[in-house]
Amino acid sequence: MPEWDSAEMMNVAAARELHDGDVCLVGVGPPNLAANLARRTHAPNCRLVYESGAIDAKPRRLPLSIGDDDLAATATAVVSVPEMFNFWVGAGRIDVGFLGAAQIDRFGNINTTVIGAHAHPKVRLPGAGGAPEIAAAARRVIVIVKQSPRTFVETVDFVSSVGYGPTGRERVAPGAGPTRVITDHGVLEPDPSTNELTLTRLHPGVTVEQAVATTGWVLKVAEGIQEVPAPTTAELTALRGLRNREASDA
Amino acid sequence: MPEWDSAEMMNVAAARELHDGDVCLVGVGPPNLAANLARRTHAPNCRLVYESGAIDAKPRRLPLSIGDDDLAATATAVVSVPEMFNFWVGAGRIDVGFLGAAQIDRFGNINTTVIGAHAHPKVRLPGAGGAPEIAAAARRVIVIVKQSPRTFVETVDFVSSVGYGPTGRERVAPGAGPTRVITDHGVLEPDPSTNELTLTRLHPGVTVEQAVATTGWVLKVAEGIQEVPAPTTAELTALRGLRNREASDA
Amino acid sequence: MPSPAPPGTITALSEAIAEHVHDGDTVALEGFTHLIPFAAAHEIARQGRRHLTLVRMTPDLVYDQLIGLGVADRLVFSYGGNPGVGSLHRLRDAVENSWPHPLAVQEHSHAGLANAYSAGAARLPFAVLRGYRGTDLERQRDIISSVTCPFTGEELAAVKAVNPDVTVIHAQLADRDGNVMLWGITGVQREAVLAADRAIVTVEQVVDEFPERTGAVILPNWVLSAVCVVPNGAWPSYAAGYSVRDNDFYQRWDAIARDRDSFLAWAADNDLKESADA
Amino acid sequence: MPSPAPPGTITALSEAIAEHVHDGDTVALEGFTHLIPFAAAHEIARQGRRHLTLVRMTPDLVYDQLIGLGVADRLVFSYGGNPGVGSLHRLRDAVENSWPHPLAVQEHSHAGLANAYSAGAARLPFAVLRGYRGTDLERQRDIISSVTCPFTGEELAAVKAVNPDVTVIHAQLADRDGNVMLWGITGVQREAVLAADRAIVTVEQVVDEFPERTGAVILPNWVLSAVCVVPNGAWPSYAAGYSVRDNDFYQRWDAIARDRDSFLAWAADNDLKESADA
Repeated sequence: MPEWDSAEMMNVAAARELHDGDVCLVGVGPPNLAANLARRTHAPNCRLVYESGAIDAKPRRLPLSIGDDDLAATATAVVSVPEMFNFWVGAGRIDVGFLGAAQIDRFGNINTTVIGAHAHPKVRLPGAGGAPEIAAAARRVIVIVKQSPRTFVETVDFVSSVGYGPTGRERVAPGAGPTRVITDHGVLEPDPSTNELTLTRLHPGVTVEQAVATTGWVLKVAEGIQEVPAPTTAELTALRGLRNREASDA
Repeated sequence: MPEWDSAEMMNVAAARELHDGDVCLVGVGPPNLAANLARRTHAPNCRLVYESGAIDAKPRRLPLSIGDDDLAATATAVVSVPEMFNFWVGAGRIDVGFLGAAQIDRFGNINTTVIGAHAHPKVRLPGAGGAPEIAAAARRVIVIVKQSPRTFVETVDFVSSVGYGPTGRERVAPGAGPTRVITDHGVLEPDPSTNELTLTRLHPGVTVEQAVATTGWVLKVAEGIQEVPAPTTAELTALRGLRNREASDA
Repeated sequence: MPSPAPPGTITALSEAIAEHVHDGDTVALEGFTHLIPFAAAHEIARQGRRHLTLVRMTPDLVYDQLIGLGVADRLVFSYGGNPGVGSLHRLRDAVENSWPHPLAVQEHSHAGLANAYSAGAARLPFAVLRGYRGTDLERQRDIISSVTCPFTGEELAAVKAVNPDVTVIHAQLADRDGNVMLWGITGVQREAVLAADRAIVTVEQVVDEFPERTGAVILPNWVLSAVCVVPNGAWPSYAAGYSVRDNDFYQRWDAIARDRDSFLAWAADNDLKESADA
Repeated sequence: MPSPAPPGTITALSEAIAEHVHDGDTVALEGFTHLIPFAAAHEIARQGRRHLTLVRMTPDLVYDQLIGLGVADRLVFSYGGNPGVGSLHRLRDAVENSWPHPLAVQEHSHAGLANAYSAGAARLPFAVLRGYRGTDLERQRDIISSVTCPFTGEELAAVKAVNPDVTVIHAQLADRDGNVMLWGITGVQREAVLAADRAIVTVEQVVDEFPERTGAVILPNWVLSAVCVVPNGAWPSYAAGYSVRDNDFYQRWDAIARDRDSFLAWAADNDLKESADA
């Protein structure tokens, strides 16, 4: 069974960032997969919070949207969206926010709004959603995003959610910011002194050169770079089970 | 049966100010009695809203407090207190606010806070409660208060709720202000040009002189002053029924 | 303030839309994944409404359809994707290529738009939140600004209130007096209804008495302009207790909407063509 | 942020108060007529806490008792009467005559204090409301001020957030994980709990599963510091579904509290004397 692809490795690595007992705000897409995987493997007591209002949701299968009935039906409490953002997200009750990105720069600033100019975009992306306030207020932010020069860019076309600001020194938000960026190649972490995203770990079989080549800025590489442990059989089983249930449900 | 006292006349006159279909914010004490009396007589479809959060309460007996279970149990909806004040009172959804007063001045400004100085009061009264925002936002405010020189004063010791301001010209709130003051002697209404409270109606058997003598300022009396119709048998029956149920419940 | 329907008046959807939704109105059709008022949206399109400003946190398929049909001149929103699937192609085509005509955009974060509705519901001109800081969304100074706390000196985001002319929602139940009850994920519906001048609710069913439901929102009849019985009026979204989300359709929509011709064919098949001719 | 109890930990009231309520704390015991946490208040007095700042919209008998027992140095409130009966005599004696010692007062309107809790629950430094305008309450500039809308120029009231060290409430139910459920008139309890650093809840009963209750508030165990089973812990207030308000006692309290000696006799009878010796 331990044959896996880079997307699976990415999802497994992202899931591992969630600790048991963490309160996790789960966004749509890969974050949804990673958080539910963590809950089915090493972090059974992590608490999933969905911006739709579901607190402590315990979905029986992977939800396709963040407003599926299973989330409300299994939650400890369901609150209104204004309450979710004011009393739960904004108040700083979220330990981990998982976010995606269409573009990300070296200081962890995220674009999910437009490619091109906002007034006349080349590509109109979905927009900010819940991310700006999650990025600001969650104690730790984990970004999950595949590496490519179009995605890992020198400057994002639009700042939808702030990481560490344009030069890495402008963050004023209460949370710690994007403490990890999990890609299909490895893991990036902000440099403790400059906040520049630095390659600290590689997935098995990936080279530094590949990571550098898929980054649109001159990627900093940590000394003594480490290898991420390969997905375990348990992780892969859980991940594929989630995915299959998603497919059968969809 | 049509033998009645001045307090009964006051409550009946206050109840009559409520029209069928009005949304009425009911405060503790005489307003509670008047609103429930209106609902049992000429205004069966008036909607009682209590600041405790009960919307469209249909109390089966006179509630002793504004948070009795009967209010929640019979309400169309029960909302939180912040929601009540923000989305219902503050938003201007209340047609009629009934208020009481420990002191009231000629421009309808109300004191329910202290007699004497706020820092070292001679008498510490309950305080403002929901009244300041009800006084500001309700489309019409009906004040129910017995007349006496100690209550109808030249200047209130503390402005808990604004009527028309210190000189009658300072009201900036969205509602119309205290359009009626119902006393045990009659009815006062703001003069259309100066907003000074003016005696416009007398209860049966009360003289202008009595009303003037129990007012701490030089009371203006309207020309062609009218008499308030005496309580009907139906009104008295309903009023006393409410009172008896209050006693038997208490 | 809402113009109240006589309590107990339950009307036909076509009448409610005809009476309360006008060309040029600012219209919010709300529902966060759950209880999205698709049937009412289609009725708005069938009646040929034009020049609407559409407000919605998550435009979803419902606004992809209305935008493709040419109903909207402007969109106020916070997340415009097909959740779990991908893009809203009609929304993209309108913004990127002005098809069928240009679409102006005002955009928020979820926190910002949720608070904008809340301020609207309280008839306050703005709301304060800890948000937007450092994002390019802040450049929309006409809707996003800042205020300083008079006690601490801290600078916070301010978002302009949203007060739709009409809010439309779907709910599970009405009682015979026209009071409305919804439960499950109730999103921002309460705030959107209370922020509006008029409110229309489609419901699955009319009952004599409401059941007990934890997390339910109840809206008294006197803040509603019209209540219409439209079973399955949220399809392909869902109504908890009545239907499940048609995830298949959400995925199929991607192919339908990706192409103008297949979209127009879908519209014709659904008696929605007229509006698209605009 | 609340220091969470290990989920499922249900503790004795005496332990919860000993651990989480300290001399000098700002303590909110909330409950709007309904679900007032009298038993917890008495435990605070029995343990001899001193110099508390007590916060509560409606001080009611529960604070009349604590104030008379000398527990509080300061009161933050919006309506201090015995509803339907009259004065709170111990509150009056403390303010008017400094008995048993002086009591400083900060006062709000209901709208103001409710919004102050809401701001606290959102960890915002202040809230905006349309209120207070023209009243003498505005003279308390350290807690009531104004802000200008950056979009319209309108001046609005600003109220400083309230963030208690500890909030104590009474609820109907806890489940075996220590999640809490309350319903009926739920007042400002959700906001008061979420605004606090620590939260203690007394409950009528522990159940395996929560029933459906429209209008219920559910608080997850991870925002609570302690959950204690105290049947009838709201007496003479009430818990909907479990008890009715003891209106007799509310009326009798007027006579008990009117006089210092009868009050002290009542305290002694209820094992509350110690604190009064302060």
